[in-house]
Amino acid sequence: MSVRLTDEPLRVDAAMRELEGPGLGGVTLFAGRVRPDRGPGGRVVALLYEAHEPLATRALRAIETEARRRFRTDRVVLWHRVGRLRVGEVAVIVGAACSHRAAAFDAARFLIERLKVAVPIWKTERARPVRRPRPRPGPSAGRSRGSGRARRPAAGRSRAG
Amino acid sequence: MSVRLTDEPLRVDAAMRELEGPGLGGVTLFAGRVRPDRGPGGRVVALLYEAHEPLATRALRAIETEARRRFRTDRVVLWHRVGRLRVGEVAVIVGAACSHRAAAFDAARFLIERLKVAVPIWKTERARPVRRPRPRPGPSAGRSRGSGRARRPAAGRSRAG
Amino acid sequence: MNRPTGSVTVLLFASAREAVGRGELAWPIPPGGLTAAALVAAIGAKFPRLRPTLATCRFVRNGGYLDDLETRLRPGDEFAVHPPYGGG
Amino acid sequence: MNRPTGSVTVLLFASAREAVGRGELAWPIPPGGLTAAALVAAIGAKFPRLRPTLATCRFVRNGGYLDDLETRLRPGDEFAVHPPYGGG
Repeated sequence: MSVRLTDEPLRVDAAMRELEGPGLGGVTLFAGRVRPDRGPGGRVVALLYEAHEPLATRALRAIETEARRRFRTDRVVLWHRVGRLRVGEVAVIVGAACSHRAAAFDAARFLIERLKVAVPIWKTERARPVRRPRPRPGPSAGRSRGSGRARRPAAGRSRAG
Repeated sequence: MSVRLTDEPLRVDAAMRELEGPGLGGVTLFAGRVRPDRGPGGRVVALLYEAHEPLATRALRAIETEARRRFRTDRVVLWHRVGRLRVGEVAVIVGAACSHRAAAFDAARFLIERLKVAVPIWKTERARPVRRPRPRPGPSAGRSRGSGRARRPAAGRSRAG
Repeated sequence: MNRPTGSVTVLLFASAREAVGRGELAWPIPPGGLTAAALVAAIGAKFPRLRPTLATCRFVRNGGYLDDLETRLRPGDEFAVHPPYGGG
Repeated sequence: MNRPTGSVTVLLFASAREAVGRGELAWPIPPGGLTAAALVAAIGAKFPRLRPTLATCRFVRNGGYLDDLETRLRPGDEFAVHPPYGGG
Protein backbone atom coordinates (compact mmCIF):
# COMPACT_ATOMS: atom_id res chain seq x y z
CA MET A 1 0.00 0.00 0.00
CA SER A 2 1.45 3.32 -1.00
CA VAL A 3 0.07 5.30 1.94
CA ARG A 4 0.45 3.81 5.37
CA LEU A 5 0.07 4.99 8.96
CA THR A 6 1.05 2.15 11.20
CA ASP A 7 2.39 1.18 14.59
CA GLU A 8 4.47 -1.61 13.02
CA PRO A 9 8.18 -1.15 12.19
CA LEU A 10 8.88 0.28 8.74
CA ARG A 11 11.28 -1.51 6.41
CA VAL A 12 13.03 -0.15 3.33
CA ASP A 13 13.08 -3.54 1.61
CA ALA A 14 9.28 -3.65 1.83
CA ALA A 15 9.19 -0.12 0.39
CA MET A 16 11.41 -1.26 -2.50
CA ARG A 17 8.99 -4.07 -3.30
CA GLU A 18 6.15 -1.56 -3.31
CA LEU A 19 8.08 0.51 -5.82
CA GLU A 20 8.50 -2.18 -8.46
CA GLY A 21 7.03 -1.70 -11.86
CA PRO A 22 7.94 -2.05 -15.51
CA GLY A 23 10.39 0.57 -16.67
CA LEU A 24 10.91 2.15 -13.26
CA GLY A 25 14.70 2.22 -13.31
CA GLY A 26 15.39 4.74 -10.57
CA VAL A 27 14.17 4.46 -7.00
CA THR A 28 14.90 7.08 -4.37
CA LEU A 29 14.02 6.33 -0.77
CA PHE A 30 14.25 8.59 2.23
CA ALA A 31 14.09 7.18 5.74
CA GLY A 32 13.91 9.33 8.85
CA ARG A 33 15.14 7.86 12.10
CA VAL A 34 14.74 9.02 15.67
CA ARG A 35 17.82 11.03 16.64
CA PRO A 36 19.17 11.17 20.19
CA ASP A 37 18.75 14.93 20.45
CA ARG A 38 19.04 16.77 23.69
CA GLY A 39 15.64 18.19 24.58
CA PRO A 40 14.52 20.39 27.47
CA GLY A 41 13.88 17.32 29.58
CA GLY A 42 17.24 15.64 29.01
CA ARG A 43 18.59 13.26 26.41
CA VAL A 44 15.84 11.97 24.14
CA VAL A 45 15.45 8.23 24.42
CA ALA A 46 12.18 7.96 22.55
CA LEU A 47 9.62 9.94 20.63
CA LEU A 48 5.89 9.51 20.82
CA TYR A 49 4.41 9.92 17.34
CA GLU A 50 0.69 10.54 17.03
CA ALA A 51 -1.61 11.37 14.16
CA HIS A 52 -5.07 12.83 13.82
CA GLU A 53 -6.91 10.18 11.91
CA PRO A 54 -8.54 10.13 9.39
CA LEU A 55 -7.21 13.56 8.42
CA ALA A 56 -3.63 12.32 8.35
CA THR A 57 -4.35 9.52 5.88
CA ARG A 58 -6.36 11.90 3.73
CA ALA A 59 -3.42 14.34 3.68
CA LEU A 60 -0.97 11.56 2.77
CA ARG A 61 -3.20 10.53 -0.12
CA ALA A 62 -3.39 14.11 -1.38
CA ILE A 63 0.42 14.30 -1.40
CA GLU A 64 0.60 10.98 -3.24
CA THR A 65 -1.82 12.23 -5.89
CA GLU A 66 0.10 15.43 -6.41
CA ALA A 67 3.44 13.61 -6.62
CA ARG A 68 2.10 11.21 -9.25
CA ARG A 69 0.90 14.12 -11.32
CA ARG A 70 4.01 16.27 -10.99
CA PHE A 71 6.63 13.56 -11.40
CA ARG A 72 4.82 11.21 -13.75
CA THR A 73 5.21 8.13 -11.66
CA ASP A 74 2.57 5.82 -10.34
CA ARG A 75 4.82 4.27 -7.75
CA VAL A 76 5.13 6.25 -4.58
CA VAL A 77 5.33 5.30 -0.91
CA LEU A 78 4.44 7.52 2.01
CA TRP A 79 4.72 5.52 5.19
CA HIS A 80 4.70 6.94 8.69
CA ARG A 81 4.92 5.12 11.94
CA VAL A 82 3.00 6.12 15.05
CA GLY A 83 3.38 5.15 18.68
CA ARG A 84 6.45 5.17 20.85
CA LEU A 85 9.74 4.93 18.92
CA ARG A 86 13.17 4.47 20.41
CA VAL A 87 16.27 6.28 19.20
CA GLY A 88 17.40 4.79 15.88
CA GLU A 89 14.01 3.46 14.84
CA VAL A 90 12.58 4.47 11.48
CA ALA A 91 9.70 6.93 11.82
CA VAL A 92 9.09 7.65 8.16
CA ILE A 93 9.86 6.20 4.73
CA VAL A 94 9.02 8.01 1.55
CA GLY A 95 10.04 6.89 -1.88
CA ALA A 96 9.39 7.21 -5.57
CA ALA A 97 10.19 5.08 -8.59
CA CYS A 98 10.60 6.78 -11.92
CA SER A 99 12.12 5.86 -15.23
CA HIS A 100 15.06 8.17 -14.55
CA ARG A 101 16.90 9.21 -11.45
CA ALA A 102 16.39 12.97 -11.53
CA ALA A 103 12.62 12.59 -11.25
CA ALA A 104 12.99 9.98 -8.51
CA PHE A 105 15.13 12.31 -6.43
CA ASP A 106 12.84 15.28 -6.96
CA ALA A 107 9.74 13.24 -6.16
CA ALA A 108 11.17 11.79 -2.94
CA ARG A 109 12.29 15.21 -1.78
CA PHE A 110 8.85 16.61 -2.56
CA LEU A 111 7.17 13.82 -0.59
CA ILE A 112 9.14 14.35 2.60
CA GLU A 113 8.96 18.15 2.49
CA ARG A 114 5.20 18.08 2.02
CA LEU A 115 4.68 15.39 4.59
CA LYS A 116 6.41 17.48 7.23
CA VAL A 117 4.24 20.54 6.76
CA ALA A 118 0.89 19.19 5.59
CA VAL A 119 0.11 16.03 7.56
CA PRO A 120 -1.30 16.15 11.10
CA ILE A 121 1.40 14.04 12.72
CA TRP A 122 3.30 15.12 15.79
CA LYS A 123 6.20 13.91 17.85
CA THR A 124 6.60 14.51 21.54
CA GLU A 125 9.91 13.92 23.24
CA ARG A 126 10.30 11.28 25.87
CA ALA A 127 13.51 12.02 27.71
CA ARG A 128 13.17 9.03 30.02
CA PRO A 129 11.40 5.78 29.33
CA VAL A 130 7.76 5.96 30.31
CA ARG A 131 6.57 3.09 32.43
CA ARG A 132 6.02 -0.06 30.46
CA PRO A 133 2.50 -1.36 30.14
CA ARG A 134 1.92 -4.36 32.35
CA PRO A 135 2.58 -7.55 30.39
CA ARG A 136 -0.64 -9.17 29.28
CA PRO A 137 -1.22 -12.89 29.29
CA GLY A 138 -0.91 -14.90 26.10
CA PRO A 139 1.50 -14.79 23.17
CA SER A 140 -0.68 -12.46 21.11
CA ALA A 141 -0.33 -9.58 23.56
CA GLY A 142 3.06 -8.43 22.33
CA ARG A 143 1.71 -5.66 20.13
CA SER A 144 -0.47 -2.85 21.23
CA ARG A 145 -2.23 -2.12 17.97
CA GLY A 146 -3.53 1.29 17.31
CA SER A 147 -1.49 3.14 19.89
CA GLY A 148 -0.84 6.63 18.64
CA ARG A 149 -3.27 6.44 15.78
CA ALA A 150 -6.48 6.73 17.66
CA ARG A 151 -8.92 9.39 16.53
CA ARG A 152 -8.79 10.58 20.13
CA PRO A 153 -5.44 11.87 21.31
CA ALA A 154 -3.92 9.84 24.10
CA ALA A 155 -4.93 11.55 27.32
CA GLY A 156 -3.03 11.86 30.54
CA ARG A 157 0.42 10.96 29.23
CA SER A 158 2.78 13.03 31.31
CA ARG A 159 5.95 14.39 29.84
CA ALA A 160 8.94 12.63 31.33
CA GLY A 161 11.83 14.59 32.79
CA MET B 1 31.54 -2.12 3.79
CA SER B 2 30.82 1.27 2.32
CA VAL B 3 32.34 0.55 -1.11
CA ARG B 4 31.43 -2.71 -2.77
CA LEU B 5 31.75 -4.23 -6.22
CA THR B 6 30.08 -7.59 -6.15
CA ASP B 7 28.31 -10.22 -8.17
CA GLU B 8 25.87 -10.85 -5.33
CA PRO B 9 22.40 -9.26 -5.28
CA LEU B 10 22.24 -5.84 -3.65
CA ARG B 11 19.72 -5.18 -0.90
CA VAL B 12 18.50 -1.86 0.43
CA ASP B 13 17.92 -3.23 3.92
CA ALA B 14 21.59 -4.20 4.11
CA ALA B 15 22.47 -0.68 2.93
CA MET B 16 20.28 0.79 5.68
CA ARG B 17 22.17 -1.22 8.29
CA GLU B 18 25.43 0.08 6.89
CA LEU B 19 24.13 3.61 7.31
CA GLU B 20 23.39 3.41 11.01
CA GLY B 21 25.17 5.68 13.39
CA PRO B 22 24.48 7.97 16.31
CA GLY B 23 22.67 11.12 15.33
CA LEU B 24 22.21 10.18 11.69
CA GLY B 25 18.53 10.99 11.40
CA GLY B 26 18.16 11.22 7.64
CA VAL B 27 19.02 8.47 5.19
CA THR B 28 18.63 8.83 1.45
CA LEU B 29 19.09 5.77 -0.74
CA PHE B 30 19.07 5.55 -4.49
CA ALA B 31 18.71 2.20 -6.22
CA GLY B 32 19.08 1.73 -9.95
CA ARG B 33 17.35 -1.21 -11.56
CA VAL B 34 17.70 -2.74 -14.98
CA ARG B 35 15.02 -1.29 -17.22
CA PRO B 36 13.44 -3.23 -20.11
CA ASP B 37 14.55 -0.69 -22.70
CA ARG B 38 14.36 -1.37 -26.37
CA GLY B 39 17.89 -1.57 -27.72
CA PRO B 40 19.19 -2.04 -31.26
CA GLY B 41 19.09 -5.80 -30.79
CA GLY B 42 15.52 -6.03 -29.54
CA ARG B 43 13.92 -5.80 -26.13
CA VAL B 44 16.55 -5.82 -23.39
CA VAL B 45 16.18 -8.84 -21.15
CA ALA B 46 19.47 -8.46 -19.31
CA LEU B 47 22.50 -6.26 -18.96
CA LEU B 48 26.06 -7.43 -18.55
CA TYR B 49 27.84 -5.17 -16.08
CA GLU B 50 31.61 -5.22 -15.98
CA ALA B 51 34.25 -3.21 -14.17
CA HIS B 52 37.94 -2.58 -14.62
CA GLU B 53 39.39 -3.66 -11.32
CA PRO B 54 41.15 -2.39 -9.26
CA LEU B 55 40.58 1.03 -10.84
CA ALA B 56 36.84 0.86 -10.23
CA THR B 57 37.19 0.25 -6.51
CA ARG B 58 39.76 3.01 -6.27
CA ALA B 59 37.38 5.41 -8.03
CA LEU B 60 34.51 4.43 -5.72
CA ARG B 61 36.70 5.10 -2.69
CA ALA B 62 37.69 8.51 -4.04
CA ILE B 63 34.00 9.42 -4.42
CA GLU B 64 33.31 8.19 -0.90
CA THR B 65 36.11 10.36 0.48
CA GLU B 66 34.88 13.43 -1.32
CA ALA B 67 31.28 12.87 -0.23
CA ARG B 68 32.33 12.54 3.40
CA ARG B 69 34.22 15.78 3.18
CA ARG B 70 31.56 17.75 1.32
CA PHE B 71 28.50 16.54 3.17
CA ARG B 72 29.99 15.98 6.62
CA THR B 73 28.85 12.44 7.02
CA ASP B 74 30.89 9.38 7.71
CA ARG B 75 28.21 6.99 6.58
CA VAL B 76 28.04 6.45 2.86
CA VAL B 77 27.40 3.42 0.69
CA LEU B 78 28.50 2.99 -2.90
CA TRP B 79 27.60 -0.50 -4.04
CA HIS B 80 27.63 -1.72 -7.60
CA ARG B 81 26.81 -5.13 -8.91
CA VAL B 82 28.66 -6.77 -11.78
CA GLY B 83 27.82 -9.75 -13.94
CA ARG B 84 24.66 -10.54 -15.82
CA LEU B 85 21.55 -8.83 -14.43
CA ARG B 86 18.00 -9.47 -15.50
CA VAL B 87 15.40 -6.75 -15.97
CA GLY B 88 14.25 -5.49 -12.58
CA GLU B 89 17.38 -6.45 -10.69
CA VAL B 90 19.23 -3.81 -8.70
CA ALA B 91 22.50 -2.77 -10.34
CA VAL B 92 23.52 0.00 -7.98
CA ILE B 93 22.73 1.30 -4.51
CA VAL B 94 24.15 4.53 -3.21
CA GLY B 95 23.18 6.13 0.05
CA ALA B 96 24.14 8.62 2.67
CA ALA B 97 23.17 9.17 6.28
CA CYS B 98 23.33 12.67 7.68
CA SER B 99 21.91 14.43 10.68
CA HIS B 100 19.43 16.26 8.44
CA ARG B 101 17.61 15.38 5.29
CA ALA B 102 18.84 18.10 2.96
CA ALA B 103 22.43 16.91 3.25
CA ALA B 104 21.38 13.28 2.86
CA PHE B 105 19.58 14.07 -0.40
CA ASP B 106 22.43 16.15 -1.74
CA ALA B 107 25.01 13.52 -0.82
CA ALA B 108 23.10 10.65 -2.42
CA ARG B 109 22.59 12.64 -5.60
CA PHE B 110 26.29 13.51 -5.66
CA LEU B 111 27.23 9.84 -5.21
CA ILE B 112 25.19 8.55 -8.12
CA GLU B 113 26.10 11.38 -10.48
CA ARG B 114 29.80 10.91 -9.81
CA LEU B 115 29.60 7.15 -9.98
CA LYS B 116 28.11 7.33 -13.46
CA VAL B 117 30.87 9.48 -14.93
CA ALA B 118 33.97 8.58 -12.93
CA VAL B 119 33.96 4.83 -12.30
CA PRO B 120 35.10 2.35 -14.97
CA ILE B 121 31.93 0.27 -15.02
CA TRP B 122 30.04 -0.54 -18.18
CA LYS B 123 26.82 -2.21 -19.16
CA THR B 124 26.27 -4.06 -22.37
CA GLU B 125 22.80 -4.98 -23.53
CA ARG B 126 21.71 -8.54 -23.84
CA ALA B 127 18.60 -8.57 -25.92
CA ARG B 128 18.18 -12.33 -25.70
CA PRO B 129 19.37 -14.60 -22.96
CA VAL B 130 22.90 -15.86 -23.57
CA ARG B 131 23.36 -19.57 -23.13
CA ARG B 132 23.40 -20.61 -19.52
CA PRO B 133 26.56 -22.07 -18.06
CA ARG B 134 26.32 -25.81 -17.62
CA PRO B 135 25.10 -26.62 -14.10
CA ARG B 136 27.92 -27.76 -11.87
CA PRO B 137 27.60 -30.56 -9.34
CA GLY B 138 27.11 -29.84 -5.68
CA PRO B 139 25.07 -27.30 -3.74
CA SER B 140 27.95 -24.83 -3.49
CA ALA B 141 28.14 -24.27 -7.23
CA GLY B 142 25.17 -21.93 -7.45
CA ARG B 143 27.25 -18.78 -7.52
CA SER B 144 29.85 -17.88 -10.05
CA ARG B 145 31.98 -15.56 -8.00
CA GLY B 146 33.96 -12.90 -9.71
CA SER B 147 32.20 -12.94 -13.05
CA GLY B 148 32.28 -9.46 -14.49
CA ARG B 149 34.80 -8.18 -12.03
CA ALA B 150 37.87 -9.84 -13.43
CA ARG B 151 40.84 -7.65 -14.15
CA ARG B 152 40.68 -9.05 -17.66
CA PRO B 153 37.59 -8.19 -19.65
CA ALA B 154 35.48 -11.19 -20.53
CA ALA B 155 36.57 -12.24 -23.99
CA GLY B 156 34.52 -13.70 -26.76
CA ARG B 157 31.08 -12.83 -25.49
CA SER B 158 29.06 -12.16 -28.58
CA ARG B 159 26.32 -9.62 -28.64
CA ALA B 160 22.97 -11.28 -28.88
CA GLY B 161 20.39 -10.21 -31.42
CA MET C 1 -27.66 30.84 34.93
CA ASN C 2 -29.08 29.04 31.96
CA ARG C 3 -28.34 25.40 31.18
CA PRO C 4 -25.90 24.69 28.36
CA THR C 5 -27.43 23.57 25.10
CA GLY C 6 -25.18 20.59 24.34
CA SER C 7 -21.42 20.42 24.00
CA VAL C 8 -18.54 20.13 21.54
CA THR C 9 -15.70 17.65 21.83
CA VAL C 10 -12.33 19.37 21.91
CA LEU C 11 -9.35 17.23 20.78
CA LEU C 12 -5.92 18.34 21.90
CA PHE C 13 -2.78 16.94 20.27
CA ALA C 14 0.90 16.89 21.18
CA SER C 15 2.01 20.10 22.95
CA ALA C 16 -1.60 21.20 23.34
CA ARG C 17 -2.47 17.95 25.09
CA GLU C 18 0.58 18.16 27.31
CA ALA C 19 -0.28 21.73 28.31
CA VAL C 20 -3.79 20.73 29.34
CA GLY C 21 -2.97 17.31 30.76
CA ARG C 22 -5.53 15.43 28.70
CA GLY C 23 -6.36 14.96 25.06
CA GLU C 24 -10.10 15.44 25.08
CA LEU C 25 -12.52 17.88 26.66
CA ALA C 26 -16.30 18.05 26.51
CA TRP C 27 -16.98 21.77 26.26
CA PRO C 28 -20.52 23.01 26.93
CA ILE C 29 -22.19 25.35 24.48
CA PRO C 30 -23.74 28.28 26.37
CA PRO C 31 -27.31 29.29 25.57
CA GLY C 32 -26.19 32.18 23.38
CA GLY C 33 -24.16 29.80 21.17
CA LEU C 34 -20.41 29.39 20.74
CA THR C 35 -18.14 30.53 17.94
CA ALA C 36 -14.76 28.89 17.29
CA ALA C 37 -13.07 32.12 18.35
CA ALA C 38 -14.98 32.14 21.63
CA LEU C 39 -14.08 28.52 22.29
CA VAL C 40 -10.39 29.17 21.69
CA ALA C 41 -10.48 32.16 24.01
CA ALA C 42 -12.32 30.18 26.68
CA ILE C 43 -9.96 27.21 26.72
CA GLY C 44 -7.00 29.58 26.73
CA ALA C 45 -8.52 31.31 29.76
CA LYS C 46 -9.13 28.06 31.58
CA PHE C 47 -5.68 26.56 30.76
CA PRO C 48 -3.10 29.36 30.85
CA ARG C 49 -0.24 26.99 29.90
CA LEU C 50 -2.07 26.34 26.65
CA ARG C 51 -2.06 29.99 25.56
CA PRO C 52 1.38 30.21 23.92
CA THR C 53 0.64 27.00 22.00
CA LEU C 54 -2.79 28.19 20.85
CA ALA C 55 -1.21 31.13 19.06
CA THR C 56 0.58 28.68 16.73
CA CYS C 57 -2.30 26.23 16.18
CA ARG C 58 -4.68 25.50 13.37
CA PHE C 59 -8.22 24.44 14.15
CA VAL C 60 -10.25 21.68 12.59
CA ARG C 61 -14.00 21.22 12.85
CA ASN C 62 -15.41 17.82 11.96
CA GLY C 63 -12.38 17.00 9.83
CA GLY C 64 -12.19 20.27 7.90
CA TYR C 65 -9.77 23.10 8.51
CA LEU C 66 -11.48 26.18 9.89
CA ASP C 67 -10.56 29.39 8.16
CA ASP C 68 -13.31 31.50 9.65
CA LEU C 69 -13.14 31.48 13.43
CA GLU C 70 -16.50 33.24 13.59
CA THR C 71 -18.04 29.92 12.57
CA ARG C 72 -20.68 28.88 15.10
CA LEU C 73 -20.17 25.47 16.61
CA ARG C 74 -23.01 23.02 17.01
CA PRO C 75 -23.72 20.36 19.60
CA GLY C 76 -21.72 17.21 18.83
CA ASP C 77 -19.10 18.99 16.77
CA GLU C 78 -15.52 17.75 17.01
CA PHE C 79 -13.13 20.67 17.37
CA ALA C 80 -9.45 19.72 17.07
CA VAL C 81 -6.49 21.84 18.11
CA HIS C 82 -3.49 21.21 15.82
CA PRO C 83 -0.10 22.47 16.93
CA PRO C 84 2.45 22.80 14.10
CA TYR C 85 2.99 19.43 12.45
CA GLY C 86 6.09 17.47 13.22
CA GLY C 87 6.05 14.27 11.20
CA GLY C 88 9.18 12.69 9.84
CA MET D 1 61.92 -7.44 -40.61
CA ASN D 2 63.20 -7.20 -37.10
CA ARG D 3 61.77 -9.20 -34.23
CA PRO D 4 59.48 -7.38 -31.81
CA THR D 5 61.02 -6.39 -28.49
CA GLY D 6 58.29 -7.64 -26.16
CA SER D 7 54.61 -6.80 -26.08
CA VAL D 8 51.93 -4.86 -24.22
CA THR D 9 48.66 -6.30 -23.04
CA VAL D 10 45.67 -4.44 -24.46
CA LEU D 11 42.46 -4.69 -22.43
CA LEU D 12 39.22 -3.94 -24.24
CA PHE D 13 36.00 -3.29 -22.32
CA ALA D 14 32.34 -3.21 -23.24
CA SER D 15 31.73 -1.79 -26.73
CA ALA D 16 35.47 -1.93 -27.51
CA ARG D 17 35.55 -5.63 -26.65
CA GLU D 18 32.42 -6.31 -28.66
CA ALA D 19 33.88 -4.51 -31.71
CA VAL D 20 37.06 -6.60 -31.56
CA GLY D 21 35.49 -9.86 -30.51
CA ARG D 22 37.74 -10.40 -27.52
CA GLY D 23 38.77 -8.54 -24.41
CA GLU D 24 42.50 -8.94 -24.46
CA LEU D 25 45.23 -8.66 -27.07
CA ALA D 26 48.97 -9.18 -26.77
CA TRP D 27 50.36 -6.41 -28.95
CA PRO D 28 54.02 -6.62 -30.03
CA ILE D 29 56.28 -3.62 -29.57
CA PRO D 30 58.22 -2.99 -32.79
CA PRO D 31 61.99 -2.43 -32.60
CA GLY D 32 61.61 1.32 -32.86
CA GLY D 33 59.32 1.40 -29.83
CA LEU D 34 55.61 2.12 -29.49
CA THR D 35 53.82 5.20 -28.27
CA ALA D 36 50.25 5.08 -26.97
CA ALA D 37 49.14 7.10 -30.00
CA ALA D 38 50.79 4.62 -32.37
CA LEU D 39 49.16 1.70 -30.57
CA VAL D 40 45.71 3.28 -30.80
CA ALA D 41 46.22 3.96 -34.51
CA ALA D 42 47.43 0.41 -35.10
CA ILE D 43 44.53 -1.35 -33.36
CA GLY D 44 42.11 0.97 -35.15
CA ALA D 45 43.69 -0.02 -38.44
CA LYS D 46 43.51 -3.71 -37.65
CA PHE D 47 39.91 -3.62 -36.31
CA PRO D 48 37.93 -1.11 -38.37
CA ARG D 49 34.75 -1.68 -36.33
CA LEU D 50 36.65 -0.42 -33.31
CA ARG D 51 37.45 2.98 -34.85
CA PRO D 52 34.24 4.89 -33.98
CA THR D 53 34.50 3.62 -30.42
CA LEU D 54 38.16 4.58 -30.08
CA ALA D 55 37.31 8.23 -30.75
CA THR D 56 35.27 8.28 -27.51
CA CYS D 57 37.65 6.29 -25.32
CA ARG D 58 40.03 7.12 -22.51
CA PHE D 59 43.23 5.13 -22.15
CA VAL D 60 44.80 3.70 -19.03
CA ARG D 61 48.35 2.47 -18.65
CA ASN D 62 49.14 0.27 -15.67
CA GLY D 63 46.19 1.64 -13.74
CA GLY D 64 46.77 5.34 -14.42
CA TYR D 65 44.90 7.49 -16.90
CA LEU D 66 47.08 8.54 -19.83
CA ASP D 67 46.89 12.21 -20.65
CA ASP D 68 49.90 12.26 -22.97
CA LEU D 69 49.44 9.82 -25.81
CA GLU D 70 53.07 10.35 -26.84
CA THR D 71 54.01 8.26 -23.81
CA ARG D 72 56.20 5.34 -24.86
CA LEU D 73 54.93 1.94 -23.85
CA ARG D 74 57.21 -0.68 -22.33
CA PRO D 75 57.17 -4.46 -22.51
CA GLY D 76 54.69 -5.87 -20.04
CA ASP D 77 52.60 -2.70 -19.83
CA GLU D 78 48.86 -3.08 -19.46
CA PHE D 79 47.06 -0.70 -21.80
CA ALA D 80 43.32 -0.47 -21.23
CA VAL D 81 40.74 0.98 -23.60
CA HIS D 82 37.86 2.58 -21.67
CA PRO D 83 34.70 3.47 -23.56
CA PRO D 84 32.49 6.04 -21.81
CA TYR D 85 31.44 4.73 -18.42
CA GLY D 86 27.97 3.37 -17.94
CA GLY D 87 27.54 2.32 -14.34
CA GLY D 88 24.28 2.65 -12.50
